[in-house]
Amino acid sequence: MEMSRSDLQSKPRSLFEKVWDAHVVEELAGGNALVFVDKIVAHEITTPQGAFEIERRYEDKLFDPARIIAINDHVSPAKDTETAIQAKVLRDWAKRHGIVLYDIGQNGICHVVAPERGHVEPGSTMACGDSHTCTLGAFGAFALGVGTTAQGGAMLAGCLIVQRPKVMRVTLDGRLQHGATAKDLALTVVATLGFKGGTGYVLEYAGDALATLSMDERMTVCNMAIEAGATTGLIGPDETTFSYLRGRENQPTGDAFERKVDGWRELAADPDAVYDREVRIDLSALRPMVSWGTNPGEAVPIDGAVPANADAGSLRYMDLEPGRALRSIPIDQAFIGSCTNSRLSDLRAAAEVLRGRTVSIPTIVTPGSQAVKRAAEREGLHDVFQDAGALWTHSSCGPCLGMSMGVLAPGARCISSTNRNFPGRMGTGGRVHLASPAVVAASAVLGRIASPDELAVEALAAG
Amino acid sequence: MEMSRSDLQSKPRSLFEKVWDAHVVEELAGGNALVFVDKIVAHEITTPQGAFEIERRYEDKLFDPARIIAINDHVSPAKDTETAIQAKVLRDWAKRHGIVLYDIGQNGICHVVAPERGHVEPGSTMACGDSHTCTLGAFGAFALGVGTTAQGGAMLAGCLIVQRPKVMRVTLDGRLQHGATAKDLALTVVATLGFKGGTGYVLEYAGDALATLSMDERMTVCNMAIEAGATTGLIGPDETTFSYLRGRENQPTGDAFERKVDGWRELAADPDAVYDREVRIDLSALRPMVSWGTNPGEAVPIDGAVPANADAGSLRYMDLEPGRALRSIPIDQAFIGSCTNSRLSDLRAAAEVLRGRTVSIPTIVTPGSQAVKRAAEREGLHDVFQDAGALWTHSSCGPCLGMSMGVLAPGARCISSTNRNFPGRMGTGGRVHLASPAVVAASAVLGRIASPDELAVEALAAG
Amino acid sequence: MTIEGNVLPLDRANVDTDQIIPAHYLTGIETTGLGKHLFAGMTGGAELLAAHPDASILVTRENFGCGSSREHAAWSLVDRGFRAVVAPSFARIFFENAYNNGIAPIVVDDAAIDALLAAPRLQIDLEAETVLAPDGATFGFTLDPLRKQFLFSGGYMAFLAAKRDAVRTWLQRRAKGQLVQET
Amino acid sequence: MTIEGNVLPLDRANVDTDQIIPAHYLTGIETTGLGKHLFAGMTGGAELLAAHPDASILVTRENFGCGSSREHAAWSLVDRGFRAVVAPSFARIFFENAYNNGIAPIVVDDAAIDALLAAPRLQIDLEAETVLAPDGATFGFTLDPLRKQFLFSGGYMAFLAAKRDAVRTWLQRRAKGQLVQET
Repeated sequence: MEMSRSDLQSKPRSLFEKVWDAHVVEELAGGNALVFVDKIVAHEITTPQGAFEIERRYEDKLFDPARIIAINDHVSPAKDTETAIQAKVLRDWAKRHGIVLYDIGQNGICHVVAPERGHVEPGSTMACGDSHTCTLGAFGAFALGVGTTAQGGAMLAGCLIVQRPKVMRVTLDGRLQHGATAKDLALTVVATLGFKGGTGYVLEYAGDALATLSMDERMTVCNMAIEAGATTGLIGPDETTFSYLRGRENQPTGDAFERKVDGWRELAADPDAVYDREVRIDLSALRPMVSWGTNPGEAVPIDGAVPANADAGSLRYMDLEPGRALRSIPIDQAFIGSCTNSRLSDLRAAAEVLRGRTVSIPTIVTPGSQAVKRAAEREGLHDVFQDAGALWTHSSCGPCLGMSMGVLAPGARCISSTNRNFPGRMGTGGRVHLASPAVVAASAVLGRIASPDELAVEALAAG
Repeated sequence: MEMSRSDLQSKPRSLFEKVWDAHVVEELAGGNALVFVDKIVAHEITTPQGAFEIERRYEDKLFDPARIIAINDHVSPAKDTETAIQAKVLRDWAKRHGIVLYDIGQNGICHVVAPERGHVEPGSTMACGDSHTCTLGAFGAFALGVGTTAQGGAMLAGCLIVQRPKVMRVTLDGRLQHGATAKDLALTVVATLGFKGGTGYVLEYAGDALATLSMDERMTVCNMAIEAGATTGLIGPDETTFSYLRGRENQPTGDAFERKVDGWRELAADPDAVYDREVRIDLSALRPMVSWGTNPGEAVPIDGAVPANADAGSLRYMDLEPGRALRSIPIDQAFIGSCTNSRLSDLRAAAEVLRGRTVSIPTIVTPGSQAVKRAAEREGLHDVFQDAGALWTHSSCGPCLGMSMGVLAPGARCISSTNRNFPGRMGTGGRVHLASPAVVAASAVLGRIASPDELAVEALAAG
Repeated sequence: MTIEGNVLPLDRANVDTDQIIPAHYLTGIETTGLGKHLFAGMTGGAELLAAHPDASILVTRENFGCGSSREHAAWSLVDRGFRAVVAPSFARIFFENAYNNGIAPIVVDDAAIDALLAAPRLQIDLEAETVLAPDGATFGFTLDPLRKQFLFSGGYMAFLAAKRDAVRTWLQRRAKGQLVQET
Repeated sequence: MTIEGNVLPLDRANVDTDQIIPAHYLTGIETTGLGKHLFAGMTGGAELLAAHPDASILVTRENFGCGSSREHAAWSLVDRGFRAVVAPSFARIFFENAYNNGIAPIVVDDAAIDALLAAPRLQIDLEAETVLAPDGATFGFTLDPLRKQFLFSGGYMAFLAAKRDAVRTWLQRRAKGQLVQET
């Protein structure tokens, strides 16, 4: 990955602009640009149609198979003939083109697998037919969720057509405390900007607080940029980023890696960069957040209640009324997983809550990838979850989008560490409350929306 | 469980007759009898319809909820709205009636869960809307797979209507050796009797070899009685049985348990009992078996070839020709699981083959229950499987019958530790070769049908 | 009671319940509406049904209905209008399920099947226990003397419901150890 | 080029792609035949479609198509005969997908939507960039000057295919470090 060398530029630039500038192959009409894509992540749901198009009309010629990784992740192993065919199409296509494939036994959610396998680099561009590709912005990459045609175009010609986004600087001050987590920050960003408030913008995160966030936390934050409608999220790389990447597969070792780091160090916004919009968030003021409605912006602190001015349609779907205290809402099922919150630190947070306790409702815990699964098992987290009566199983996108392995029955209410609470998202008629892994775990124990500190209080009272 | 006290009887009786006699409430026309059912196992696929019938027409009154256990096992967690509703119906029904429920996080395949939780007793009768209920005959129980209406009738009135079966004594001599396992015995029984050769009979196993078989092995043998068309399989209880049950939940402890054992010791065929048919099998002559066709009777030793007189329809479906050496058949996917072969000893056998090796095809390993999963993990088997690149996940019936978590793509060929290779069984157009866990594991490594001793040879050659 | 109708000739042995209705169609909670999945797991099944759209009598080979206990196999036949299956032999659970759902499982020998597979239409007299082919050929069979009442009145559950008191009495006697002499 | 047709009035904001087509319908590998699942995740969606069986222009509120990147949302609209969606705003990925599938994403303000939701039929002139209601009211809009060609010729992939050589050249220059001056 070649650097844009900001020191040679005259106009001060945001980090986004630097990455953008370094990848524009050609300016196009209407503020669009032909943007080179360093790496494409291809999964089984949105890839086959584009692959077929190239096979049928463009002699099956890919621009560069080495720039593609393929992952069966949404329903893997297959739940039916259709999903078996999807996986087979991706598998056969990858094999035919010599594309790296992560399949049954070594796969996971693509946004978890891509970074942990060292495929995401600061300053690079990434595309994937999946809206949560913005997760990868945590590495200082311009990572774009796109449709199948756009992904197909990138597979064919190495580029996307992108309308140049505006840039919003989201400055984070203070430190997370009082049980607040990166998920609560992500939900706060969406609640602050509004569900579509980020549309047309890249959210470029800044501020002293960033240095306190781990890569896992940064990925959680960037993951939900799309939930505010943003083009993507972006966080400049730092020592935390470099440490994460050092020693990963698909990265060079020794001096070769450190030379890359030297280049990556230049990937920072210029001090005088001008942004299209500025937002500040004080992390020290955050509390655990829980959604009450049918979009991720409809969320409030867990101590709160359903707002007085809540949308009537959301209330009807969720079977709630204004003023209802969140903690009073009973829950039928709990889920910890998804590209938002299924990395090792998420599982540790949930395990800390569940250790020595027992869930009172069906509870499903899925690691983000096979690698996360194994790391968690090395630490004994699987025993913590299973001692508590939760299901510990393999990685899958399935439950988060109602495709498999935990689909809700109509009317069932689930507290979930995922990213979307749209009507029917986790199953037709199912109701979803978004929260952090720790809050999901506490709620699983008490069978209602609950925060971990309630359990601590109970333990004290009981002891 | 009350004993039939064979010593008071004049006519010598088979074990089956003793259990039968002790449960006949009323003789009915045409050789049928009203047979009392000590315990019903209810799963989410075949129970709701019968439960609804009782709710709608019989005031929701069950004969005795304490004689029912409910298990969500076929597609758990749910793969879609329909299966979520099935699970919810079973869950709500069990809760309403105070029925013991094994659900997400503590469930497993019903025929694995029922015995491991101590619900299966020698000399008892069991019914379940699942054809592999015969598995439980391994405990000396008369365990019957039945339809939904029959299960519903048992839920309503405590009884089944059963046409009194004939009894075939299958005497086992010798000992398993040369890599042959209980699965190979089970396949040999089906191949020997023919796919429908056991119809109308209970297969009552006898012979010195029985004492050498563990409960896991006996369950594997009885599990496939249905594949020969038999009413069920039956093995008299002995010290192995009593040891298995001693200390299980749902069994009494101390003297109370030993008093039950004293009663169970009387559960043996009388020496002069007369059988309707006799078969002998010499275990020492068995070799690992692999099916080549589309019913479990179409199986031959792994060293063999597709028979010259093979059924044309089976060959067409399996895309094979007579004379084709089994070892030359390439495989696309491997599966270890199902009520036939997913208990701890099965997983150990597969792990022994996979330890230090790597699978070359997508390979799925599912424990038979949550308890088996945890036991396997305590032994580190999960690490063995995952080090080898196999998927280690939660228990499910799904892959075995093409309902979830491993459904085959059309034309895909799977080697499987399951019990049925019917057309479409594991997915429309999918092809299934039945084998033991060890053979499945070896085949997963080599990507073709293979026996573990081939790997040993390879290791020797390499070393 | 007579069943008269067109024949669906299914000249195969060992038609298992996975072929009759594959497991992925077993995700419902009701017994109705399954006819559309009948023979969905069978090569050529859809074509066969299309060629005999109004058939109500299935004639087939040995071991029909082997495999899974799924009563859905019977329900899908009922929903499609079938009222009898004629075969040389049945798997036990399907045989019971057929009776319990008003499908007559008619057992005749292989030679009879050879003839009946060629008949476009049959007349089955359940009381006389005869199958009559259009050419006048007649084949006898024997119904289960108990279960045949379920065909006429559909009353497996009702039959058992009427036994509940007797079963409770039996159970009390078992608990008191009073059953030994009678077994 | 003019799109003229009946209106499906969808008076809701934030219609996400899970409502447009739920994820459990994303199990295919082709882009066709998805119209039958359109709005399957939306309360009242089926009724709305039934009430406007021949609609080809969807009029709706802000943030249409938010959520998942699934192009299936566009494919299901296309398959159902829709050729334009009129809204005050679109989520980015749906907006791109619409262009790439010949669905015109027409942006007008909220006041215009109030009027257009009441119109049974509209005429959209893509070249003049105007929406004409039956009562004569006209509303202007601006199409993306690059992407509008994809509406006319359907050529996103063809456009990119034609760029391949230029991209390779660019990539070679990047590899040689020759791009700095131009950015």
